[in-house]
Amino acid sequence: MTLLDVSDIHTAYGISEVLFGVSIRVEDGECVGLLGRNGVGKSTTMRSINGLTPPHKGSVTWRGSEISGQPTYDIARLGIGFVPEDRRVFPELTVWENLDIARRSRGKADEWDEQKVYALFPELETFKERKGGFLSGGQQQMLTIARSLMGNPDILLLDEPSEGLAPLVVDKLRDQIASLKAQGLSIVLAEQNLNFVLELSDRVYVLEKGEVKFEGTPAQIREDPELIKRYLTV
Amino acid sequence: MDKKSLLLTGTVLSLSATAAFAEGDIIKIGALYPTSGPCQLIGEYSLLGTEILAEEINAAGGLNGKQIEVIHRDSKCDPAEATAMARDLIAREEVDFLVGGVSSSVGQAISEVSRQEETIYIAAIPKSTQMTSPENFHKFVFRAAANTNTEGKSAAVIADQLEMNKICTILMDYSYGHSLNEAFTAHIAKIRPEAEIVQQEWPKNGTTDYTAHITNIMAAGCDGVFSGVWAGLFPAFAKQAAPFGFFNQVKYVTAGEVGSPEVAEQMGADMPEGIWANSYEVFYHSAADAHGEFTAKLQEKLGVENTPSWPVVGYVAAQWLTEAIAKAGSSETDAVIAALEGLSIDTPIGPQTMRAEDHQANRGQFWGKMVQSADDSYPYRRMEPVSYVVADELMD
Amino acid sequence: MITQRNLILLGIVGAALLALPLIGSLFAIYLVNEILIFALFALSFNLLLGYGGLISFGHAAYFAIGAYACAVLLTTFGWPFFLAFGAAAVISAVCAAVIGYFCVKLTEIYFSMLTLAFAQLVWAVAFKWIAVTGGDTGFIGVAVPDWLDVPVRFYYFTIVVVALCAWIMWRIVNSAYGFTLVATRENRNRAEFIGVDVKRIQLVAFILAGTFAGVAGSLFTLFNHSVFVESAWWTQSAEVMIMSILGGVGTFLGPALGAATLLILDRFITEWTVYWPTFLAIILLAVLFFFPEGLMGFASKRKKKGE
Amino acid sequence: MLKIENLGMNFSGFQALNGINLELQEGEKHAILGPNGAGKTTFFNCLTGQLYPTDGVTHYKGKKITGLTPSRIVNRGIARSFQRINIYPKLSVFENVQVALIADKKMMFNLFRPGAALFRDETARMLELVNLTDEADETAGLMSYGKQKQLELAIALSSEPDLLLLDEPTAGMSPQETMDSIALIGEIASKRKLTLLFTEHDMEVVFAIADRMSVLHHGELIATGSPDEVRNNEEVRRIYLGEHADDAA
Amino acid sequence: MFDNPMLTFIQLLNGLSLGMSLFVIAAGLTLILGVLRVLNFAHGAFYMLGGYVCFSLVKLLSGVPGGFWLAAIGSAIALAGMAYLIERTMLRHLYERDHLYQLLFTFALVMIIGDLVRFTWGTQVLSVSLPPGFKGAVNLGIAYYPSYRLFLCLMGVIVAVGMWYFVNRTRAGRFVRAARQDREMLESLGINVGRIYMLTFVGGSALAGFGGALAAPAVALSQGMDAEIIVQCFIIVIIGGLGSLGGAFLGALILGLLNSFGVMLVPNFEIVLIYLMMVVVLMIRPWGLLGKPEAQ
Repeated sequence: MTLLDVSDIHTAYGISEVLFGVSIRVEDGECVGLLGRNGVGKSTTMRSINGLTPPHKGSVTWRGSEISGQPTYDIARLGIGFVPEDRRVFPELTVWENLDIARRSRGKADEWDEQKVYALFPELETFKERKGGFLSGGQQQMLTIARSLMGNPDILLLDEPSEGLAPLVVDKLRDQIASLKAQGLSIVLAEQNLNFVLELSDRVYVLEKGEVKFEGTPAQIREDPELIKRYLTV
Repeated sequence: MDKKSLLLTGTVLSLSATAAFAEGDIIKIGALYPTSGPCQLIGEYSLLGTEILAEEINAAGGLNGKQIEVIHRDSKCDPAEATAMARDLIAREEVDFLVGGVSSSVGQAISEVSRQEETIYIAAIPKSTQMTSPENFHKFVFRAAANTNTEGKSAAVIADQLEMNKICTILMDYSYGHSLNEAFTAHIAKIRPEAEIVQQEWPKNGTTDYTAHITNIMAAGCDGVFSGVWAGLFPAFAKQAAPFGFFNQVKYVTAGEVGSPEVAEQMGADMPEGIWANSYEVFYHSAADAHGEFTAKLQEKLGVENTPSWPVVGYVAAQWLTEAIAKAGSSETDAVIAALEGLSIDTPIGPQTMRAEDHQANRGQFWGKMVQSADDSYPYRRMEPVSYVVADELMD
Repeated sequence: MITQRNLILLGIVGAALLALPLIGSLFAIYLVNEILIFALFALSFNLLLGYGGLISFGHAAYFAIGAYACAVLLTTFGWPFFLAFGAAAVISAVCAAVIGYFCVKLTEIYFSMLTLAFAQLVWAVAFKWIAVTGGDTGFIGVAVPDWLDVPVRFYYFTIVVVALCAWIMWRIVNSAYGFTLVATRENRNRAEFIGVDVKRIQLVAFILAGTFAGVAGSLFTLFNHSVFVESAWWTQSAEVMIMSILGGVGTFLGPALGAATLLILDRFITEWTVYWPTFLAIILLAVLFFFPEGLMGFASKRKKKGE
Repeated sequence: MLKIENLGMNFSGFQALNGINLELQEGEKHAILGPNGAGKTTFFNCLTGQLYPTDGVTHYKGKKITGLTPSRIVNRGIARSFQRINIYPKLSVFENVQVALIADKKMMFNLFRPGAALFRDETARMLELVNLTDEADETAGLMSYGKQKQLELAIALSSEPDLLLLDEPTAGMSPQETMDSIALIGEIASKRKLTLLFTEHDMEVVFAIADRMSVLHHGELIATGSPDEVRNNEEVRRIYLGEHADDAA
Repeated sequence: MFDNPMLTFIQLLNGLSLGMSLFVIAAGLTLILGVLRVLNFAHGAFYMLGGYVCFSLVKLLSGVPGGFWLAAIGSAIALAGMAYLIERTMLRHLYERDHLYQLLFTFALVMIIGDLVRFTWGTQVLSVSLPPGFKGAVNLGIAYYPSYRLFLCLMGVIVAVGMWYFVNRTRAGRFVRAARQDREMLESLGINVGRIYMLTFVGGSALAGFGGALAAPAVALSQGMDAEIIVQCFIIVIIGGLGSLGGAFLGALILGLLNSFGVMLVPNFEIVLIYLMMVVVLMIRPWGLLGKPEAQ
């Protein structure tokens, strides 16, 4: 069964329409990339999935059942982890506290705990008593991912994880995400950084003005400079 | 003591009166008492007194052949509201007279309307002397209440009896307190020259914590305290002062109707033993004559043994009007003013006279020492003995 | 926007106001007179709230300052009527300028709280400065000139003053300044980047609102022949805010409608129940949950639907 | 024209900008490049008075502007657009521009001249300039992203700046919109003799407009020069252009 | 004026005990303000209701040992229940709305609760006696001081420490802090923030009720006690810093001490003093003594 099926969703902020019928689908264990420029609706797609900005039309199904319209926290509890852009750690909470509030057992065999998270992101352990607001950008990014993992999600919605990070940090992050994927976690990765996405994803959607303009494999994109120029032009 | 039905009675009363008589056969009295806001309780009971009077007169065939209708508006204890409501009574209900008012500022406000509209106003409760001071006085305003002058001087008389020599005062920091202070200090200096005011405390409007003042007084080393912490505020004050041993250290004389039975009943054991306090009315004063009759009526109306003190105030305030109208044989404003000036009436609490020159009734108050009653049916503190301090000699 | 329909409506209301004394009810004159005064007060408040997006918790202060200034100049100092009346407005404006200078430095809740603090300070001064204000017993016996001391005359005087003030305010909200003020409400940040000194724009709004509140206060003084310290207490500020929201802050005349509604309710509900606050509260909740744009917004929406 | 000396911005421990030196000549069209989060927007905010830089001074036409409020800086002749749409969403398109003109013409404290009647012709001309004539009466917040960006430009131009700062002027636009927009900006800039300082992701846009460019990375300017100089700068190639240009384009 | 150390000492205790009893109430207000961002004008009304409920419960429990203490807890529970109903039926629909509408809503609550109290308990001033064992004074070596006032001091400290522990040392407290910082993010982590809002409102209101119950023996119960307390609580919360618990503690202490020493030192200006202080604090540090400026 398809893990996540987003079908023809239309989403608006107040009166301004942002998504005009976006459809994407994620199979179990898959990493799906969302590409597109600033403001094309990548973040909105993610917010539509996890219910922060519910679509007013269309459907979002999770393992076959409809979830759009449900409150965000219920969607999150189904196993949908969200790592927003701008990181949004709780600045007044320490690293440890940031992790602790996200802790949620979902009855899996091999669940995440602080030790496992620290093993993946060793830097966090060093700073576990430091307040979130005093971490560097890269550390904050790791913390937000680690925080989502504490809820033992089946899928991670990663919004622009590489944004503003130094190349070395980006490389490290890429490896960490790859290792998560290797452990069987499904991922939706929204990015402007083309290579980052192409290296990690199994399939890629290209968004433009609130619509999906292209769906295919990373290889297809690499071979199509016209497509890149038209929609991505990095 | 069901207040809802109380108010309902009032409405029904006025309705039936309206129905039965044509416009010209009715004397309309506008009553302005607060039935909401901070002085609601006083207002409700006073209104009841006014209505009892109207009921009596109507049952006895009316006044000059006319029925009396009492039309009430809620003054909310707020002067601007009282102004609007007084106007409303005059302009919409076309009342011929106004009675009521509780706080001094509301009294002033209604008095101002009565001056503009040339309508007689009997101030039932407002005490501040400012209302009848020369710059504010006008011929349409009359005061049935004791004023701060009498009240402050009465307290000075009591202080003298108690041989207070080093005196502290604690008076509320607004006009009521300031007026009491003037009267008390002037009079105590006159009748007890050896007495000295050693400390004055002025709790501010709206305060609920008096401990700082209590501490200052206790540190000042006085032997007696004159207080204007009136009935509505006194329970809080007493509860805060008692644990300090305050009432054991000083003799305490308080104005502001702290001695009224409803306050004593409500405070129960929290009412300090041995303080001196006043009241407009104490039902246990006597069971004879008019007083007994009135108490009985009130007991029946309210369904309680221990009747409150405020109804008589509303009763008497309206009584001035009705007796003056009867005397004048007319409800013409000028005729009634003429009748009121110098009028003497018999009230449930004794005879009283309205002075012609300043329209001030020679209203005295009951004063007494609050002690635990030996009477089993009344297990609260009460004045023993009760003495009526007459006002005549104390008035300017 | 002035549409023909609104003009006709306004004309009808104006004519009705002018013709009111013909029905010979003193009560109606008093009630409408009071409504007009509070309508002016609410309109002045809406300059801040509706057009400037500034939530003041202390607007009553300027109403009270105008009221006391008028009373004192007229009575204690015996100034000629128009001089005193005008000076009261000027004094309100000056006080609003001084207080506003500090308040507009802050934004949002801090702005609200500072306006509240200053207003309470004004109240405390009025309460304690007995020699001038009469303290808690109020300033009684204002020397209203004889020619004005007739209910119907004063009623027309009020109409003239309120209409004039409302017209000036209408001009102001539609002026270049009014446009700019709305822009600062809509997007303070953007306004700064087109070269608007937002604080000064807001200060001007504060002064204007304070001035017209002062005029309303002066009228109230003349109407009552007295001033009471309660006029400066924070509940009076809350009341004008309730009036404005009740009527609708999104329209120019909404707050005036709110003032009328509140005063009429006050006169009639209090007559048949002592639990009038609950009724008022229920009406507020109804507005809150069902007509968030206030009575005026509700009315205009209905109209649009009908068309 | 604009001289930035040793500009630095520190957010409670985080050094967002560090020792930036830059000079702009009159009429120059200068691009600021850098990955997301490099500090471009902070840089702009420091120049336009929204942030008070912790270090350094900026002179504009020989006068110090550091420490002035945004409105004062605008009055000196520096206007800006924003990366995130920053307009008056509830006002009409026409009013959006009209208010800007009122402010520019120092009419904002005029209490009696009806605002709606002011500068109608100028407003119309400005809307024509950015191709929004047909949308004049629309509610600004309800328009498409690209149109809102155009409006943003019109608002910025209304203050008749000599120096225009554009923060990602074409972000989120379609290629066609982008091309139109570039053409428009170029045209307006030359017509009005504007000095331009802008940030941009789109290299095509950058090379189409800029005479000179600088690369901002982790809050530091690592290179400044002509497009070719910057393109050939080793460090730049390595950390910025290289990564993207080589792999993707 | 400080030449009388005993007087100074007792005034200090007066100020402390007043401040601490105000803190219990203001703490609830600041908690709600910090998390829900709702300026709850009805908090004073909740306090008043707490006092009245305590009065009735004391009557009901007369003869039961520890009756007053049960009544105080009962008041807190009653207020919590009422707050629960208010939040679930009405308030939660207003979180997304303009602050103005929330204000209006709490105004409406003030009116309704005022009437409720009037309808249920009538209008006479009611008095709850000091609880047994607290009627007298304690010998502090240099002076006697009423034991109930000392108890209020202690209670303030207990509530302060308890709340500090809750907010900073428990998981639920971490949720509360996180909700204050970023509601959306917390939702996205699977936490029902609506419930945290509800519980915060319920908890803050329970504190108001508890504060009212504790105050009942120290003051008298009357209509209008809500309006008096709410202004004081606002002042405390503002000078301390909106939403800051430590700030509320400091603010309450300042207000209490200002009251007692103001009466002692500048009796004529005491009424002006607190408003003046509020103005000065807002002008110098608008975000309050212990608050933080809001991020841009």
